[in-house]
Amino acid sequence: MAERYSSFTPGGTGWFLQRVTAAFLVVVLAFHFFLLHFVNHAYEITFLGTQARMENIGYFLTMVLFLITATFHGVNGVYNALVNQGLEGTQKKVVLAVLVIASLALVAQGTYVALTMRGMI
Amino acid sequence: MSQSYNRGLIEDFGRWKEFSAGMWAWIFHKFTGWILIGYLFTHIAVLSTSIGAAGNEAAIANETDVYTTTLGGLEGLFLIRLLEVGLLAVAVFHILNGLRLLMVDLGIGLEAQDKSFYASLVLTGAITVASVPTFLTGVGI
Amino acid sequence: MSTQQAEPETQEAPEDPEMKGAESPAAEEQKGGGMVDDHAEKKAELEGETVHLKVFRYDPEVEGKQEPRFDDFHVPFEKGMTVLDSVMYARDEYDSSLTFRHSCRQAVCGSDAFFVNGKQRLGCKTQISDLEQPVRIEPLPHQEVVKDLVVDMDHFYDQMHTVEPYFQDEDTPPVDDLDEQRQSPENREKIKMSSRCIWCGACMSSCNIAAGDNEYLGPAAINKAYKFAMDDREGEEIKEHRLRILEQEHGVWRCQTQFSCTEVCPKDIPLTEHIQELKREAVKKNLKFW
Amino acid sequence: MYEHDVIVVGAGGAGLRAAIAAHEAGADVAMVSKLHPVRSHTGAAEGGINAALQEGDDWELHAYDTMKGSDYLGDAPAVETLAQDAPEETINLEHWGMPFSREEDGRVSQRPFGGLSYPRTTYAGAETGHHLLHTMYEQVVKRGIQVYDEWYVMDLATTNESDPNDRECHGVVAYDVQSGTIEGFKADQGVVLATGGPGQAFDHTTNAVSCTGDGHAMAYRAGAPLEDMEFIQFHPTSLPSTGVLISEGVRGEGGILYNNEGERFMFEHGYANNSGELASRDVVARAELTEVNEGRGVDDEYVHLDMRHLGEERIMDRLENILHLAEDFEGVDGLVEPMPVKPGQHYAMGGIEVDENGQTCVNGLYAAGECACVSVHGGNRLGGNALPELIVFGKRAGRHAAGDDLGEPEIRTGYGDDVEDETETELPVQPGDAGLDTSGGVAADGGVTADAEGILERKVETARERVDTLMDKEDGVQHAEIRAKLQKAMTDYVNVFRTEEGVKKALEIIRECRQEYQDVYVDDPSKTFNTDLQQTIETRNLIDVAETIALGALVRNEFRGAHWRQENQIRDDENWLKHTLISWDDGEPSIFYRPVILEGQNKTYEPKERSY
Ligand SMILES: Cc1cc2nc3c(=O)[nH]c(=O)nc-3n(C[C@H](O)[C@H](O)[C@H](O)COP(=O)(O)OP(=O)(O)OC[C@H]3O[C@@H](n4cnc5c(N)ncnc54)[C@H](O)[C@@H]3O)c2cc1C
Ligand code: HEM
Ligand code: SF4
Ligand code: F3S
Ligand code: FES
Repeated sequence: MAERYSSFTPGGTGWFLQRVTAAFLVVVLAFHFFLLHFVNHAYEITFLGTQARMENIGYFLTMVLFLITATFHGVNGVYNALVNQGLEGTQKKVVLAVLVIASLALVAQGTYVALTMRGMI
Repeated sequence: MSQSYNRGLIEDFGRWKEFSAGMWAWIFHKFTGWILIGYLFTHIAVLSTSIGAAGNEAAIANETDVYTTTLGGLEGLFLIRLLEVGLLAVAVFHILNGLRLLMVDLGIGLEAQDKSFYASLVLTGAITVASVPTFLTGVGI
Repeated sequence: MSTQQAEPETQEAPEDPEMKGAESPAAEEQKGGGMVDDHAEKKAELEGETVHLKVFRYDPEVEGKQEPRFDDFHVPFEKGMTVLDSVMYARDEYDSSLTFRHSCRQAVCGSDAFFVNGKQRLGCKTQISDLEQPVRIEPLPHQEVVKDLVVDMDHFYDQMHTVEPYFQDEDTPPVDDLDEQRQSPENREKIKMSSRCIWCGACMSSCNIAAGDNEYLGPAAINKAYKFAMDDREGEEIKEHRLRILEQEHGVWRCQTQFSCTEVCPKDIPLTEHIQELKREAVKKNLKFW
Repeated sequence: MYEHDVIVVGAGGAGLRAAIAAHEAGADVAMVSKLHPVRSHTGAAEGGINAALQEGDDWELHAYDTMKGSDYLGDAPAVETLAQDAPEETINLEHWGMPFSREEDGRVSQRPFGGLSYPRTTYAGAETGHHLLHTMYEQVVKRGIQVYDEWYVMDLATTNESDPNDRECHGVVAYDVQSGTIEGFKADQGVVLATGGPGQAFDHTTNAVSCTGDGHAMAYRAGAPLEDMEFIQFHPTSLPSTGVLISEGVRGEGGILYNNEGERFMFEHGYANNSGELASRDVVARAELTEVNEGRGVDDEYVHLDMRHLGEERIMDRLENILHLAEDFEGVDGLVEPMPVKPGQHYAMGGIEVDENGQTCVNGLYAAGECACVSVHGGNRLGGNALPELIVFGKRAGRHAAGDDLGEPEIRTGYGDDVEDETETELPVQPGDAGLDTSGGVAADGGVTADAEGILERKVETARERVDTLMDKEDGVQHAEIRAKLQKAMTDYVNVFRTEEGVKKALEIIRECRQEYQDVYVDDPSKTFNTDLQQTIETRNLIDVAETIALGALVRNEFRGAHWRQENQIRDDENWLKHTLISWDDGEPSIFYRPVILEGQNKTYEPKERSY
């Protein structure tokens, strides 16, 4: 069992970030739901309305940050869940790579969308 | 070890009846987490219609741009509304249980971990039921 | 005091297809004696009654036992009878090949953790009268079965040994000056619960994560490490060394706070709490370097 | 075949300490134990470890208390060694991280205990033994000492010179419980037996199921005498269905004993008009049994220990763990009903005769812990004196076996010119071997083989044959039946009360057991984890040990310490200031006596009335 000592990959950072992002997400997700389903109803959403909200730089930045944290939180969660189920070796590396690429794509796409909404593109 | 009998995986799932509160909480949390991340991907996909919409000022003004129509169209479907209620339930549970987990991480109220799980369930139910009218207003059949 | 032990289980008689396995000849003889009652009795009425046990049987060598089965035993109830008493009776009176580990009969040796009515419990610490009948007794899940109720504990021991479970202090003063190391009563109180572990393995068996990841240190080993890491008699440096072992990939982070371990621990050790505290300690330690 | 310098049999407190000591002395040590070390019964000890640690206390006081407690049957050199070394060994445990209870200033706590003139019982909560056991096992892990756990030691490999003092022990034969393989373990320097107590010779005991006196029996058959076996301590308050100990604390706090007529019999029937329930252990135990025998027991079996009147608050505050014990092991709620209790076998003062270095008269064969008799406890062990014995004499045995020079021992062992032969007592039956099997302790080769390996191999062969015979046999008696009969006889006749007639009756039943044992068979055909087989072998050992207890009880016609004889209810210093020794002479027990050593380093312990 001694070889374990050499393969240190402290999982603390991921664990910690998962909690920090969760704490952040509670607030933003509640806000998001409240705003888009209770204040403004989802079925009333129009591009104009969206654009108007996005014009506000604070809201825009919050949404982008929301996206980034949610993506990290979600993808990191999925990754951990898989690792917990005993994902090992190359498989693990591949999954990690796929997940990283997917989340990068998601964030890129999301940011791009947000920018268009803001009318900046 | 000479020989031994490995009862294998059936044991784990075959025994779901014997799971305790903490295990159910774990399973639900996982389940809801996966739905949420799945939704996030879909959500961004749907919102991406705004890229097509952008620039077409006239359509936007008339609310006939792709973005508005797509969203409106989707929102017009009863099924989607139902799914939205489901999503809310999922999100609310994930949030509430997430809060429970954060408390556990901080070492607060560990003795009441089963009670707080049941509380999350009940609250999720209550909030979901309460929000049904909001979600179902103006739905086109 | 563990409330979970005292509460009667409210579990239905299991419908597991395996359960209708052959009755052992000895048990049949018993049944011939006219004591067949499959339904759960109220605890007060147990006096003078028989207890219906369904015991997991398996032996890699013996024909007829290679395919696991459940044997039925009907043993006369006596006040104060524990699950261990009941299987000992079944062994001594009906079937001497019924195999299980046991020794102290008083919850200190940790030999007899079984899976009783769907839960990890110490046989000697579980009153029959607190259980629904039939009482289903199986070896601990997630460990390989050696024979009947005996499981292979080697993996459990390995995990315990991985956390360097021994006091380490480089500058232990010479023994002959008869001076003990000082420790505050508060610090001793802090490690008290963690030091009660009897290595029964119930917690490991109950943890889903440990079942899925064989390398996960598991609640018992982490708790063992906690005992040392929180002991002020060991210096800072050693504590850091201990945390390094714990924060490896298969260490504390694996714990998903399922609480099953805490629920089944016969010594009422707050395992989840200890694991969580170590996670926080590990994060704190790492934050220093950021 | 495995080979090591020192083989330690048993991994309880004594075995672990011996192994660590031998390892520190530079030997290649291995432990062979039928249980994983942490499962050993040392873990059950609650009270504490006596050691004169504090200012104002002194080892000489400890030695004096022990001598007095032993009813002057302890050997002074041993008693003084215990008292002198206990402090260092206790502090050593602390340095190994044992979580002792603490005082405000951070020092280890000590509490008062029965028979001690100073509060010197060092403790770790109510689970001192558990911590002692685990702390030492941790040290064994740290040192990487090899442990063969779940290996059952069946026999010793000893040469068979006609005089046991000339014999030599070269190793042990053990079988792997998990796989059924039988192997020899060669010990180049020594074998240390640390197999614990023989409590299972009685049907009601605070001892574990594994306390079957295997070490006693093996050493006995190899020619080392068993000493003072008649001295068995019975604890007055153990739970009837399991034998779990209810601590003296309940009576200390004011708990009351009642018979089935609701009488406070300790007073009402005049057993102890002054101290009542708090009279010494043997007095209370005898009182309880008298009540039961005279038909005033509850369910004809036990008496009631009532603490309800103390009030919930006080009980929760001071006796909470008692509530749990009663609830978990007896299904009784001590707050609403009285707890059933009866006397239970608790500790064996006697054991394998050894000197201060732990060595028996057989060369290279050592014993330590409860299975040994150095003798420090004499006729009666004081609470808290067994654990220090484990660490003090465990260590000495380990070191000596590994070749450390500990000086000439003062205590002599084996048959010699200083012993006195038993003459008078007439025995009802022929004790000893009943043509049982070939497994006497010594190699049956007429003394020709001097080479250790050859002896070991032959012993392995014998063991294999023996197991095969037991397994191949299709029909016969099962060990459980014999064991139950034996235990019942011991509890009926060699219990707290001993009469000549009763003990003789017991010897007759033991003889019957021996005869029945010739017909014993193992039903379980499997080689894997065959506990049926293991228990069958253990039962044989129990028969041998029970017989020595009964023989001792028969010959010692006096009342000393824990041993009470109806025919002569006084301590008879004139005739009985001597140890009873029983040795297995070609399958026939022979009895002889060795005088007690009362001369200490600085003083001679004059026998005085034992009153507290
Ligand atoms: C309930 C209770 C409370 C007690 N409280 C106290 C107290 O407060 N203070 C005190 O000083 N004393 C106390 N005692 C007494 C003390 O605990 C024991 O005398 C002591 O622990 C015995 O230790 P040991 O190492 O000799 O044997 P054990 O701890 O019994 O160990 C025996 C070892 O030998 C092994 N073994 C046995 N047979 C074989 C074989 N054939 N082959 C291989 N291995 C074998 C076993 O596996 C085990 O590892 C108490 C005893 C009891 C029962
Ligand atoms: C868009 C929003 C969210 C997504 C996509 C998401 C997704 C996930 C996923 C996939 C996991 C991994 C589950 C597992 O390991 O089994 C997870 C874990 C977690 N989530 Fe969320 N989540 C979201 C919001 C939240 C919020 C708002 C909280 C609020 C508290 C939260 C708290 C947690 C916690 C604490 C965990 C860790 C559980 C553990 O492994 O111990 N999540 N989340
Ligand atoms: S922590 Fe509890 S359940 Fe786990 S091994 Fe120790 S005593 Fe058993
Ligand atoms: S059951 Fe397992 S997941 Fe954690 S809280 Fe206990 S170790
Ligand atoms: S028999 Fe020792 S813990 Fe149950």
